[in-house]
Amino acid sequence: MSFEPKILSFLCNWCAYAGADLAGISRFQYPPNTRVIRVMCSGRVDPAFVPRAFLAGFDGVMILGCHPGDCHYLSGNIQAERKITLLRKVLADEGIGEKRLLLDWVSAGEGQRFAELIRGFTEQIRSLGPFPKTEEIEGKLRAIRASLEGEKIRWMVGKAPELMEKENVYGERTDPERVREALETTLREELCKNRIMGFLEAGTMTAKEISDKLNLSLKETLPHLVSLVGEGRIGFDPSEESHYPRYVRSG
Amino acid sequence: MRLSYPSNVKVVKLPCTGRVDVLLILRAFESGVDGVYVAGCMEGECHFLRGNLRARRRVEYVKGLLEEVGLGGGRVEMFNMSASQGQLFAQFAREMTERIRSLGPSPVNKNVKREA
Amino acid sequence: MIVGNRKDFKEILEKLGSRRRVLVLGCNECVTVCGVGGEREVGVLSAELRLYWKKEGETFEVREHTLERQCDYEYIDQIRGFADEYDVILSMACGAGVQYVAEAYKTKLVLPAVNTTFLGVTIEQGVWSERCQGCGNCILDMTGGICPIARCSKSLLNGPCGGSSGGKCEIDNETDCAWQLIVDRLKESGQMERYEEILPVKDWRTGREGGPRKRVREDLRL
Amino acid sequence: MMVSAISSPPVSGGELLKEGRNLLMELSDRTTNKDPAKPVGAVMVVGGGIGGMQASLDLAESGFFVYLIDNSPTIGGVMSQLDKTFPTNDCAMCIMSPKLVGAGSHRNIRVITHAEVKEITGPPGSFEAAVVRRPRYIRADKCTGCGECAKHCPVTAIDSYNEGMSKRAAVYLRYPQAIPKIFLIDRDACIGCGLCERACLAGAVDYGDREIIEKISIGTVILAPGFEVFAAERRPEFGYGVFPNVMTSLEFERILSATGPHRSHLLRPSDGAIPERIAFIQCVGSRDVKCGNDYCSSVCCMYAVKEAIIAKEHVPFVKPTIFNMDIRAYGKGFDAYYERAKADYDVRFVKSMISKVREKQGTGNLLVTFLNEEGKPSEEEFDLVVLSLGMTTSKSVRDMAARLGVNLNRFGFCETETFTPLATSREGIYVCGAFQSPKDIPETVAQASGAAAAAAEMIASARGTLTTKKEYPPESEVKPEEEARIGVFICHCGINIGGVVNVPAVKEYASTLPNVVHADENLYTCSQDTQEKIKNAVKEHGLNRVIVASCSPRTHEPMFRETIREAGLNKFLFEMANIRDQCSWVHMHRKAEATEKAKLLVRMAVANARLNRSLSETEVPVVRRGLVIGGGVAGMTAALRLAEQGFEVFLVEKEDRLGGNLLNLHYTIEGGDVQAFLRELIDRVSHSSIHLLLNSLVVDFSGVRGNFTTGVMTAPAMVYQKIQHGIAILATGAEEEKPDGYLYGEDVRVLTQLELEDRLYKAGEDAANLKEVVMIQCVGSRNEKHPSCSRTCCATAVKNALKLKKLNPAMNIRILYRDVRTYGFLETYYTQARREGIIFVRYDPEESPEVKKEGETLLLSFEDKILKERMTLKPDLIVLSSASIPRENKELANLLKVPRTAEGFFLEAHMKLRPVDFASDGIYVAGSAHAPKLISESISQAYAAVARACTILSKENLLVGGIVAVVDGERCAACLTCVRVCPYEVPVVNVHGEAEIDIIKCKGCGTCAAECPARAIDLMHFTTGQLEAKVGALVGG
Repeated sequence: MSFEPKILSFLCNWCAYAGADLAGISRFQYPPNTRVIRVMCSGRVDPAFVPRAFLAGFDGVMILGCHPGDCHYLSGNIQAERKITLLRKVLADEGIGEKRLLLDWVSAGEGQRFAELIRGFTEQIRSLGPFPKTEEIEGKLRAIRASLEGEKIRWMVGKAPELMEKENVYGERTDPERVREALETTLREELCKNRIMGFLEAGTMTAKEISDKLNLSLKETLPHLVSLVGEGRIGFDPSEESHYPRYVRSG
Repeated sequence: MRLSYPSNVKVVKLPCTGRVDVLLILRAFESGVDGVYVAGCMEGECHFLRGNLRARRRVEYVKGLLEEVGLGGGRVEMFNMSASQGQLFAQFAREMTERIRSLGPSPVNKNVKREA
Repeated sequence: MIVGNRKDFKEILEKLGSRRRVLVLGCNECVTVCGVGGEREVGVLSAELRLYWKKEGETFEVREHTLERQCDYEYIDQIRGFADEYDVILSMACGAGVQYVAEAYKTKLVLPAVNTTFLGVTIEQGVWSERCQGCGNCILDMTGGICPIARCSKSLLNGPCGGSSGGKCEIDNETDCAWQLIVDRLKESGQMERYEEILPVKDWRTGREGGPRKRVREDLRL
Repeated sequence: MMVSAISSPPVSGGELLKEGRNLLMELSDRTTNKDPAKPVGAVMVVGGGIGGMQASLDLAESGFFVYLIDNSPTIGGVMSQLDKTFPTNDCAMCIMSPKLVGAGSHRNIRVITHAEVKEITGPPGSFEAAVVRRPRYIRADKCTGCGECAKHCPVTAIDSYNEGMSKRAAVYLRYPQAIPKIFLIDRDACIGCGLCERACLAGAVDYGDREIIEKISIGTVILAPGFEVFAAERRPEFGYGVFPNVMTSLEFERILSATGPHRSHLLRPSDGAIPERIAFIQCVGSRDVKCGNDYCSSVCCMYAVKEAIIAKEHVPFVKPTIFNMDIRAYGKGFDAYYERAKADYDVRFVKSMISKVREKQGTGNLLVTFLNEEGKPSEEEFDLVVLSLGMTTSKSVRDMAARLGVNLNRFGFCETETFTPLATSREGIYVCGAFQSPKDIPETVAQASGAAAAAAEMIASARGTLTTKKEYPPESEVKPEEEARIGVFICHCGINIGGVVNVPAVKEYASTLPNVVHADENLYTCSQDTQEKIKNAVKEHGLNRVIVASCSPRTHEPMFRETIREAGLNKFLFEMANIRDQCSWVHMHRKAEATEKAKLLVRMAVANARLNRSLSETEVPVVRRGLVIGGGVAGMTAALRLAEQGFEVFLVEKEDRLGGNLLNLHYTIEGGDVQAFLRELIDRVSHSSIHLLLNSLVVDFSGVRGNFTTGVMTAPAMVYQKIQHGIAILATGAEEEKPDGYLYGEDVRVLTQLELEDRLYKAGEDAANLKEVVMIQCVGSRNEKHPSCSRTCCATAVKNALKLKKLNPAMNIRILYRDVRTYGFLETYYTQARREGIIFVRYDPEESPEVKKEGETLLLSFEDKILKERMTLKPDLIVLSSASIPRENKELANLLKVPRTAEGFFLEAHMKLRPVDFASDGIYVAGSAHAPKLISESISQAYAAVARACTILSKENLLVGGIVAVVDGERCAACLTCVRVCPYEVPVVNVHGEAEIDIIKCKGCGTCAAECPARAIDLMHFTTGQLEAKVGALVGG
């Protein structure tokens, strides 16, 4: 029988969820593929939930919040947009299903729109087929999740908007471009480091093997290895005395 | 200089080999040590003038005692070296370890019963 | 001081026979000074015994103790408390000490570890030489302070015997001829006329030959 | 926006900046010193590298307050980036940590980092310095150096400490053992997100920090800003920055270091593989007229050899090759190190410069083109190329010099005169270290002590006015019968111990030993933060014994004893277990056994520690008078400088007149008139307060530092006199060895360099009509009998050759050499010699030149490497550069009980830590008696000896005792053994008939304790009980 996509959708309590109920009251029909999680605000949706959902077996994730300006908590949806846009960029960079993620706005009165969105997204996922769960992609998802759960990214994402609009702690305006660039560098590094930690889960690897798996040049991989050694998260396998030292997770 | 010598050698630091008491050496053998060697300054260069000469005499005396007792005088020795002769220290350490290895474990050790 | 030599370890072992509970008793007077029976030598002998018996795998007990002196009853009495725990007392004192300990512990076997040799002086650190035989009637005034009885191999009273060569005794070329020393000394101190006087025949009764001696001072007696 | 606080030294509002532990509050009562006549008893040392630290410590110990300024956020300089140091292979950090911690915690040194000297005004002796303190954004008085902020900081920045090979957070500490251990925010990287303020547990972050200008009043200044490594990009033909596997020597040093990017694993940048074939290219940025650095940087040959040896130690299959023109191993023990590199580590040395380096496509390997032995161009493939970069001065240092009115020479180093090597062009400002001229660590340390002496002279009258005494907390009483509560601290020492010994297992084992109530492990136990950790542990766990299992007590025991004393414990309740120099370093390939042995050494230390007793020391008055032995340039300078510092001096000279080796010299290579300088020096000595004893010999010597007694016999009347003095400086000098061979002594036309100089000076004209002169280098040096290089003969040969050329430009002069070692600025004269047509021909020791005589003509034949054939010349003159050997000092060495090297030069306590001290305190060495030296180097070392001597002479009394022999009266049989055995005749039998030992005189050797027949004597801290406990712990368990 044909592929029935499994979709997870986060509905903000005040607008999208109410919209969904309205669709029910008005007996609008939409496919049963979606599973709903009610959240008080779309801003509550932690970007790390998305890779977790994909890992858990969902083929698509929807996040529906209030239209800008309607947010019961004033700026929850704006925050959500900022975080999900960043997440979308990461998924795109890693080439994993950024099309399987939808962020949209549904007001309490738009039962019809809610149903159409569900129907549209389900078809879109059906055409994309099941989420490709290769070992490599799973590794990437886990790395993305670890990075997004990491303190550095969460803090930067939270602070970035404020730094772009207002003065920083020195009372000076920081050039927004520098902030974005700093955020992206840190994100790229965190991702690479977490992927490396993932690789070393299975056993020891040489720098060459690691850079092949990351499909980065050795020159780009080494700084990450240096940082991981510096943070004491990885070390060198003492038993191995070959020309190419093997890295091992430490402790 | 990262020279290497056998790890069987353990060092007890003293201000001068003049401090090495005959009884201290005998106590060491009593507690089951297989060999003892005393390393002092070059003769004539002792920081305390002649501590190492006294030590040389006492080591010879202990050799006689160990012969008397049947442990063999070869188990104790005195070496002289200067501060700049790191290789000599390592060489004596190796030499002494080999000599004691050839003499075998100290018979005292064979059946060390705690004193009744 | 009284000077002695430590007995051979083999000899001590034989004397101990099968006894394995030994009290090694040192003396802190003359034998300490001449390095044969002090606390250090007690330690050395005890260590030798322990090393030997451990080597042989025997069970034993060797206790070290040093008295201030072994020629006074009160000091000897200090080991009364634990002497019985041992089969033998190995005394490292001079002959007098060994005997007095034996006298005090009649039931106990007391063995000497030291051969007492002579009354002497320290020539240099580690070297002692005989000076007096205790003849009981000192004639040093006649010989410029050098005793022919103790230091001449033949104890001649009117030496030299003429056998000396290069000032050394014919019996042992390491030993100075006593009379050579006496003549030199008399010459140096300008008493050569003493040399002319013939020493009378010696009455040996004051010496050991008159039997064991005793001395009494009534005023000091309790 | 700059806030300038004029009150000096400033205490403004919340601005309680306390660099390290010197609270500013104490200084607030000091009034600004405006009266120019009255000298200020403080010195400002600019530059906190090894030189700056040594100068500061010597000054602070001699009664002067020191402001130590460094423009980087921490003191330590380039040496803190080094892994190991030549020629002893000591790890740089282990040598520096005693000085780092010492300078950082010294009461009378105020460390001001991240700061720069803006200007210095006022007269010499009472300067006023304006110091700009750049903002750190972290308050020095609150930051504990815990590193939480760096852990959380989201932004990454390039780590310049690791030469850009690793990343660090925007808020950072330059290196783990940094002093002061205070973080700072790198504003270029920081985006101002505020996370570090949240993360900081101590509330130390202060974004409002601003730049401050502080006015400080001082007496004199010492410039020790060090050097900057030559920028490798300026030699593009080597492909630095283009080919990843071409790196600088400092980067290579970081890669070898345990705190380096790969934690001391030797990996190459392109692919992280371990390089097997490594090429070192020498003289990059040195001896290079093109880029204006035609001087020699003096250290690159030796650090290249060291890096090759250390690389070999890390990775046995590594094959290092060093491409060089000359290997300049001119210092003490350097040649032995160079020979060992060839023999034991098979480092390959190729005598050829490199034209270019290309990368082999796709492999990251490098192709190096050079002229091989046969002189044909050849190409070899290497996995890694290391550029041995020379030394230059940084722009900021050159700007500072301009601001301070200090002249620089044409290479950008500080301008100094031959006979006053420590004085700059501005009076009252002195210089030391690499900024004066490129030099290695031992000479920097020696020159730093020298600069301290020079800087102290002008303000000697203000000694002690600004310094405060060190107060210790009351010593907690530890009764012998009290239960021992032992704390054991085990050190990783980077990978030196941790790489071989399983430190956590040893710590686990230690905690199971009886009486051990606390066991801990540290990366670097000698670092300042760990000192605090130990002190807290003592208080927290109520420790009454402390054991540190790390390196040798010889170097680090004083420092740890000081630490536990600051925690209120008597310093003798301390014991060290040497699990590095006598365990991990010597059992590198048997890690399991090394760990077992380390456990045993700790167990022995614990057994000993249980019986450690508190020992008290008593104060003994210092005789504030110095004795200098030897009246050469070093001896005279030392005597004069001591007198200048206000101390009475006796100068003893064997000959009937002063001068020593200077009597045979006429001019220096720079053209200075030696005889004029000598006459002026002798004149000053004779008219000073110095008691001059000519024709005199030292015949006996006794006593202890601060209180020596020396018997001097003065000929011809054989007058004997006893001199009481506090310190002694040996300056017996060296002389030119009369060579054997090359027909010396058989033909008047064969003479030594000194003889030639004498002849040139006296009868220069007749030398002009010489046509053919040949000089032979290394005659009697660098052979089995005399393995070391005599250092000065290359310079002398070039000097005399240039003089000959001046007399007769048509004369052809050949110099047959093994290595031309004209280090430092001497190189410019070597270049000049070649330019003037003097021919330099290299020879191998195996085929050294031969000199024969046919009839009247001298025949000299030698192998010409380039022409590949045997050349024979008929020289009119043959000049032999013969070895410099120590003047007769065996008897003196025995009298003073000071050691000598195999070649007879005096052996200093430690080449880098204490280069002019002897192992026994209070005795110092200066000049060629230590090793052959140039005149200016002897002068610097003489100043250094004076500075070190002042650390004793400047004190009223010294602490003595502690480890002394004690007699138990009851057991003593008054047998006189101890009286006879004691080498210092200290014991006496007192009126009670018991032996008695005077604790002031007793030297603590313990011979009496080992021989007392009644076992009545024991040596404190090495008691019979302790030693037997230690021996007992040897077996079992």
